Amino acid sequence: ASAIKFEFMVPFETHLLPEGDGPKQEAYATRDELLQYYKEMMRVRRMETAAGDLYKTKFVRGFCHLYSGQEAVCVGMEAAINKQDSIITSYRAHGFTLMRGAAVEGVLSELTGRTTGVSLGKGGSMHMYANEFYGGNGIVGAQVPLGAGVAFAHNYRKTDQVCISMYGDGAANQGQVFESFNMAKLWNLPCIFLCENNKYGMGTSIERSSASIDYYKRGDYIPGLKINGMDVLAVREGIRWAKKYAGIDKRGPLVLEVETYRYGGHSMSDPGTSYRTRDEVKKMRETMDPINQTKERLLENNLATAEELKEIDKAIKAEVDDAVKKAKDAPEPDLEETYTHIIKGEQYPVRGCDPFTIVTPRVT
Amino acid sequence: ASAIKFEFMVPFETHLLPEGDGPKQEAYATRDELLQYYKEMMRVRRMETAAGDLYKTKFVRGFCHLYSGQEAVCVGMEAAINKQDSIITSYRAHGFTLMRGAAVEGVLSELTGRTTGVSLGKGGSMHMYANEFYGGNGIVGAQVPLGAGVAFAHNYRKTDQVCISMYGDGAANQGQVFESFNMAKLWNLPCIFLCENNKYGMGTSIERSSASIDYYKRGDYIPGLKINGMDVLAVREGIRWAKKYAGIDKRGPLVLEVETYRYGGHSMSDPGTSYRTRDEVKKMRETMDPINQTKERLLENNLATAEELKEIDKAIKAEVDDAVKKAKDAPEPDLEETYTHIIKGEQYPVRGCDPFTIVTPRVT
Amino acid sequence: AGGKVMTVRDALNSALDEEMKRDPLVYLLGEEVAQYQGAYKITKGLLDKYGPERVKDTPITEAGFSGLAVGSAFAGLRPICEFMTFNFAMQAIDQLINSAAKTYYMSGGQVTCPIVFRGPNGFAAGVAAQHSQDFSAWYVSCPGMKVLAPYSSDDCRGLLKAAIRDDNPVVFLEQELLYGDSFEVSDECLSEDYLIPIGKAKIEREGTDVTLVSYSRSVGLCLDAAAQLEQKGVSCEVVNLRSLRPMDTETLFNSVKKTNHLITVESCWPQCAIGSEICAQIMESDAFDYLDAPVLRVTGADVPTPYARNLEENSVPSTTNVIRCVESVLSRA
Amino acid sequence: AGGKVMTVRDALNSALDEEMKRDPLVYLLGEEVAQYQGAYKITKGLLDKYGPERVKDTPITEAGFSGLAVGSAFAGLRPICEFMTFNFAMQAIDQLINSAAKTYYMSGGQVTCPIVFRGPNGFAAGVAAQHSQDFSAWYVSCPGMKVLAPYSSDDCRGLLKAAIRDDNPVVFLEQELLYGDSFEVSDECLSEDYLIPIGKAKIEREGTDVTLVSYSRSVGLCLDAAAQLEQKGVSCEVVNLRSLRPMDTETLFNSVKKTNHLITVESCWPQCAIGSEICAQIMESDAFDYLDAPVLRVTGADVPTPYARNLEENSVPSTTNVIRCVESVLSRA
Ligand SMILES: Cc1ncc(C[n+]2csc(CCOP(=O)(O)OP(=O)(O)O)c2C)c(N)n1
Ligand SMILES: Cc1ncc(C[n+]2csc(CCOP(=O)(O)OP(=O)(O)O)c2C)c(N)n1
Ligand SMILES: [Mg+2]
Ligand SMILES: [Mg+2]
Repeated sequence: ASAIKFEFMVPFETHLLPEGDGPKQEAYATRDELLQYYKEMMRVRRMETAAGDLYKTKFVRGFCHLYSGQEAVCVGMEAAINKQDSIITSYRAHGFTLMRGAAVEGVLSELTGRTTGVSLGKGGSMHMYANEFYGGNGIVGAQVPLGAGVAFAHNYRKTDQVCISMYGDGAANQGQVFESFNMAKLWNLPCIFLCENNKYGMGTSIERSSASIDYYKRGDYIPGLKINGMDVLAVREGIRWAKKYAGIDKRGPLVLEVETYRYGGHSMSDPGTSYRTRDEVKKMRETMDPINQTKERLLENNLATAEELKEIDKAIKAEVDDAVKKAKDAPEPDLEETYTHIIKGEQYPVRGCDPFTIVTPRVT
Repeated sequence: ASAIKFEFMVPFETHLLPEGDGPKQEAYATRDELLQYYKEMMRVRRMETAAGDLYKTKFVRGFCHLYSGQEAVCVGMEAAINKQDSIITSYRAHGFTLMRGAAVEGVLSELTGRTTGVSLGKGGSMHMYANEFYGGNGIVGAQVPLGAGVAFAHNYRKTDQVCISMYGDGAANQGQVFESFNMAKLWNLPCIFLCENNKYGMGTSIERSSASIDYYKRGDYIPGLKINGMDVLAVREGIRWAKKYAGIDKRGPLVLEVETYRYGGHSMSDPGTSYRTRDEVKKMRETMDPINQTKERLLENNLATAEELKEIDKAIKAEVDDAVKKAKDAPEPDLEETYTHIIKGEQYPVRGCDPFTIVTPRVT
Repeated sequence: AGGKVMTVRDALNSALDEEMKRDPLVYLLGEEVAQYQGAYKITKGLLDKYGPERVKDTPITEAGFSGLAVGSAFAGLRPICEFMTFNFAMQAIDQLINSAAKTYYMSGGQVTCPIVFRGPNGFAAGVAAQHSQDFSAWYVSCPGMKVLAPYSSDDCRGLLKAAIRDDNPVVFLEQELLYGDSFEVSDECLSEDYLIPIGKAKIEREGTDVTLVSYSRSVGLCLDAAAQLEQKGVSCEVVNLRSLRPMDTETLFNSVKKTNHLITVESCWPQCAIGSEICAQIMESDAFDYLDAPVLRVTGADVPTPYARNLEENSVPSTTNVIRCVESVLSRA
Repeated sequence: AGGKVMTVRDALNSALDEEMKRDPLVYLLGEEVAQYQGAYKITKGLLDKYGPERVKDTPITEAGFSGLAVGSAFAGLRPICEFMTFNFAMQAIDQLINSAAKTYYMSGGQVTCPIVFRGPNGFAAGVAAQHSQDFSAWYVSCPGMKVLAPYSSDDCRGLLKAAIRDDNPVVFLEQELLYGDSFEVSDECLSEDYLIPIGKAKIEREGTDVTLVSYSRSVGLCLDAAAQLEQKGVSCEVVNLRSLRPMDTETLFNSVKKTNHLITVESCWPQCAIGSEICAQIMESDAFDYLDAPVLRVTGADVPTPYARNLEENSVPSTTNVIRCVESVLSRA
C-alpha cells in the first residue's frame, strides 16, 4: 500500500539540537497504518469508558485514572518502537498495558480485582505490567529513575533498545527526575524521558506547579523535543526519531514533551471541572481529538469509508462489552493469594491479622 | 578612609540576566575593610589548622571537614549582608559559625565535645549554629530546601532579608535542590542559592559527578552568576548585588556559583591526594590563595606594612592558641545532658540503654 | 455530650481554621490544599479566609516542600505541612527525621522546629500496596518527634490544636476512612481553646475482663468488637492511645492491672510495630505481673496491601481477629 | 576454624569479588565505590578487576541511583547498591520500599527485583545524630524485603553471597565499627560457594542460664558480657540472629526453652525495635511458658546520638547494660 504524506499542524520544537536535527515536520502513512492506529486508539477509548462505567457501578474501587484524550501517545509510541524496547509510566497506565500486549479483558479484570486480571487482581488500576512494560507506578516521579535503570540494563547488555521513562507535567518537578537526567547524561544511557503534559496535575495547572512550562527544555543540558501529543503520527515520528537517536545512534538521553489533554477528571473522584472550564474541555474534544483527527485523515484522503470505520467501532464495542462481562463474572482470587508473591523462591510463614493466622505460601 | 579600586582578575559570568545587569567587574575597598577581611580569613585559616591538629591528637573525633582554602567565601559573604540575613550550609560549617558571631573557642570546644561548645558539645563539627545561621547540616542537599524555607519566612514577614542557601558541587545534583529552585521561583522567594564549587565531592571531580559543570546555569530558568571565590572582594560584590536583587528589589531567587578550592582532604580521614595531584593543590595555594591575594593588595597599595600584618597574625595566633587550650580543658557535658533538648517544653521520661535507666530531663 | 455531632473532616477543618485565626505565624502548605480545597477537603475554605500567602499549594515535591516548611519553622513560622497521604511522605522522611526531629538536640536547644506534619495514614479502600502503608511505628521510633493518632472528632480537634501550639515537630496521623464519619462532640470540644494534652490516653469504654488498646481507626474496631463481646458476656475496656509518642503507658497499665488481659489492635504491619512495643514495655513493667495471659496482637497482615476486595479485607484487621484473640486470652486465664 | 583470620572488610570485599566473577549480571554502584575504592574501602580493587561498566561511581543522588538500580533489577540485572551509610538511604527509602519490595507482589509475580542494598548502618564514632541511626526495625517491618545483619567475617561472606544470589530485594546492614575487626574463618567459609542460608540464626556461644539474642555488632557486646558473666558463674547462650527478616524464631525460642531467660540486645532506638518484636513474638509462642522472668531489652538510648564522647558512650549499649539486665532477670527467677 502506498503511503500518503501528512503535514503536521503543530510543528515539533527542539532544544539544544544542532540546526536541522530532529524529526521532519511531516509523516507518511498508509491506509493500513492509519486504520490500525484508529482501531487501537478507539479500543483504548472504549476500554476507558467501560472502566469508568464499572467504577460508577462499584465494580472498580479506589483510584482509577483514565487515559481518555491521551490515546495518541500510547498508540503513536508503540508504532515507533519494537517489543524489546521498554516503557514505564505512572498510575495512568491502562492504555500502555493494552498496547504492550494485554487484552482488554486482562485490564478490566484487574480493575474489578479478579484472578484473570493482568496482575492477578493484586495491583489494581495503578499497577499493571506487561512484556517490557514496567508499570503502572503509584508514587509520583518514582518511575523515572526506574526507567533510567531499565535503560541502564539495555546499555549494559549492549543492545539497541531504549527505555521510555514517562511522567506527567506535575511529576516533572520531582527531584528524582533531575537526578535521573544527570546520571543518564553522564552515562550516556538510551533513556527517553517523556513528559506527558496534559496541562494539569491533580487540580493544579502547569503554570501553578512549574516555574518553567517548557518541559522539553527542562533537561537543561539534555537535548529536547516537543511533540503534539494529539496527533498520533507526530507522536510516532517523534518517538521514531528519538529511538534512533538514543538507541541506535547512541547519542544519549533525550527529554521529550508530549502535549496532550485529559478529558476526564484526574481520577474518578475528581469531576475535573473546578480548576478548568467545561468550555476548555469541550474545545479540546472538538478541535484536537486524536481519534477524530485520524478518522478525518482516513476519510478526507479516501483511505476508508465511514462504513468501514463504523464496522471497526462495532467490533471494538463487541470486544469491550465481552471483556466487561468477563471482568464482572471472573472469580475473585483465592484468599490464599493474600500471602503469595511476597517474595520469590523459598517461603517462610507469613502472619495474617492475628497470631492464629500463620500461612506458609506456595513457592512462586 | 578613601577606597581604592580593584579590577577583578576573573570576571563575573552571568546567566539569563539582562545585558548589563549583574555586579561590576571591579570593587572599591578601604584599608580598614581589607585589613578586616585579612584578619577574618586568617582567623578562619588558623582555627581550621588548629582543628586539624586537635583531630590528629584525638581531641576531635568522627568527621571533621575543614574550610582551608575557601575562607574568602564566608568572609566575603558576611561583608555583603547584614545580621538579619540568613545563611545555611553543609557540614563544612566552621568558618560560617565564626563569621556569624561565634568565638573561636566556641567552635573548637564544640569539636572537642565540651559543654562550652557552640552546641553544648552535642552537635560536633557538622552541627554548629549561630544567629541567623541555620547550621551545619550533615545530609548532602537537605539544607537547600531548609534555606528556601528560611527565605520563605523572610518573605512571609515582608522584610528585605535574604537567605543564602549553600551547597557543594557534589550536592548540586541532589533532587531537592531542583525542587527548591522550582518553589523559590514560583513563589518569588528571596533565596540566594549558592553552589560552592570546590571542584570535588568526596573523591569525585565535578566532571564525573555533574553532566553540566556550569553550576550557575543549573537553575535553568533562574538567573545565575559565577563568582571567583578565591577573591574576597569578588565574593563581597557578587553577594552584595545578589542581596539587592533578591532581598531589596525582590526580583526573585538567584543561583550563584562560587569557584573555590579546598586545600585539605574531604574530611580528616581523606588524605585528598588519590583523586587529584599534589601539584594541583600546590598550584592553587601558590597562585590563588585568598589570604595571600588580600595581603598583596594591602602591601602593593601601601595600605599596610608587612609589620602590621605580622602583628595581626600574632594576635590571631594567640587567640587561637588560647582557644585551643580552653577547648582542651573545658569540662565534658554532664551525663544528664544525654537526655536534654530532645523536645522543648514539657518533658516525659526518656529511656536509656536498658529498662533501669529512665530519666525525666529538665525542662528546656 | 450535648448530642451535637461533627465529622472528623469538620473537626480537622475547624481546628485548622481557629488556629490560623489565632496565630498569624501559622500557615498551611501542601499539594492541592488551597485552590482545590484539599484532596480530601480538609482545608476547605481556608484559602478564601486566609489568602494565598498563608495557604499555599505546592508542586508535587515532597522532599522539597517539607524541607522548606521545616526551614521556615527554624526561622520562627509555625507551618502545617499536609501530605496528601503519608505514603508520599516517604520521599521526604529524611527531612522529617534528620532535619525536623534532630535539630533541636543537635543545636543544644538553639534551633526550634514548631511544625505539624499531617495527612491520612494507613489503609484506604482499593488503592493497593503503594497507597496503604501505616507509618505509625517508624515515626514513633524517633526521638525528637511527637506522634499523634486521633480517632474521633473530639480527638481531632483537641489534638490538632495542641499539635499546632506545640513547639516541637509533631506527626499527626489521620485516617482517610474516618474523614466522613460523624461523632458526638461536647460543648467543651467546640471551644476555641479546646486542647487535649499530648501524651494522655483516653478510656473510650470501661470494662473489666480484657483491655483492648488501640489508636486511630482501629479504636472503632475495638468498640465494635467490645459491643459484640458484650453480647457474649465479656466486658472489654477500650483504651484509645491518642498519642503514640509520648505514650501514656500509665493509663494503659492501670487498665491492664484491672482487667488482667490485654490485646493490642492496630493496622500497622505486625513486625516492630506499636503492639510489639507495648508487649515489650509491659514485660518491663509491674503490670506484667497482673497479666493472666500473654498479650496478643491484632495487626495488619504482614503483606503488601493487595487490591482485590476480598484479599484486601483479608489483610486489614477485623472484629473477627479481635474477638478471636479476646476469646483466646480469656480461655487461657 | 583452622586459625585463619580475616577482617570483616576483606570478607565483604572477597564476597563481592567472587560473586561479580561468577555472574556477569552482577554489578556494583554507589558513591565513591570505584575510583576512590569505597569510602570505607569495601569495594577496593573491584574497579580494576571489573571495569567501569560494572563498578559505577554515582553522583550524590540516593533516590535517583537506588531507583535506577531497582529499575535495572526489574530488567534482569543483579545490582549491588552501596549506600555510603544507611543514613543517606533515608532519602531513597521510598524506592527501597515502594519500588523494590512491593513490585513483585503488586505485579502478581511478573516483575522480580534481585538487588542488594548494602552499607554501614547504626552507630559510628563521633559523627552525631544525623550519621548514626540504626534502621534495622524499619526495614524489618516491610514485607517483600529480606533483611540481613551480619556480625563476623564468616557471617559477612556467607550472607552477602547468599544475598547476591537471592532473587529478592535484600537490605544488608553492615557496621562501620566492625570493618577493621578480624575474625577466625574456616576453610569452608573461604570456598567460593560458601552460602549461609537466609533465615537461620547461629548460636555463637552455648550456655544454660540466660539467652542473649542480638545481631550485628551487638553480638560482640553479648559475647563480651557473656565472658564477664562467666567469671561470676553465669552461663550465657548467645544467639546471633544473622537474618532479621525472615527471623529464625525457632532457634531463638529453643534456646529460651533451655535457659528460661531472655535479654535482647541491639543498638536501635528502643521503641518499635527488634527487641520489641521479639518480646511480642515470644508472648504469642509457647516459649513464653518457659520464661522464668520477663524479657528485658538492651537498646540504644532513646535520644538522637550526641557528639560528645561521654554522652555518646552513654547512648550506646554497653556490657554494663547487658550485665545489669542479666542479673535482674536471674534474681527474679
Ligand atoms: C509522591 C506523590 N505525591 C503525591 C501523589 C498524589 N498524586 C497522584 S497523581 C498526582 C498528580 C500528578 O500529576 P501529573 O504528573 O501531571 O500526571 P497526570 O495525572 O496529569 O497524568 C498527585 C499529586 C502521589 N501519588 N505521589
Ligand atoms: C545524602 C548524603 N549522601 C552522602 C553523604 C556522604 N558525603 C558527605 S560529604 C560528601 C561529598 C559532598 O561534596 P560537595 O557537595 O562537593 O561538598 P564539599 O564537601 O566539597 O564541600 C558525601 C558524598 C551525605 N552526607 N549525605
Ligand atoms: Mg498532568
Ligand atoms: Mg565540593
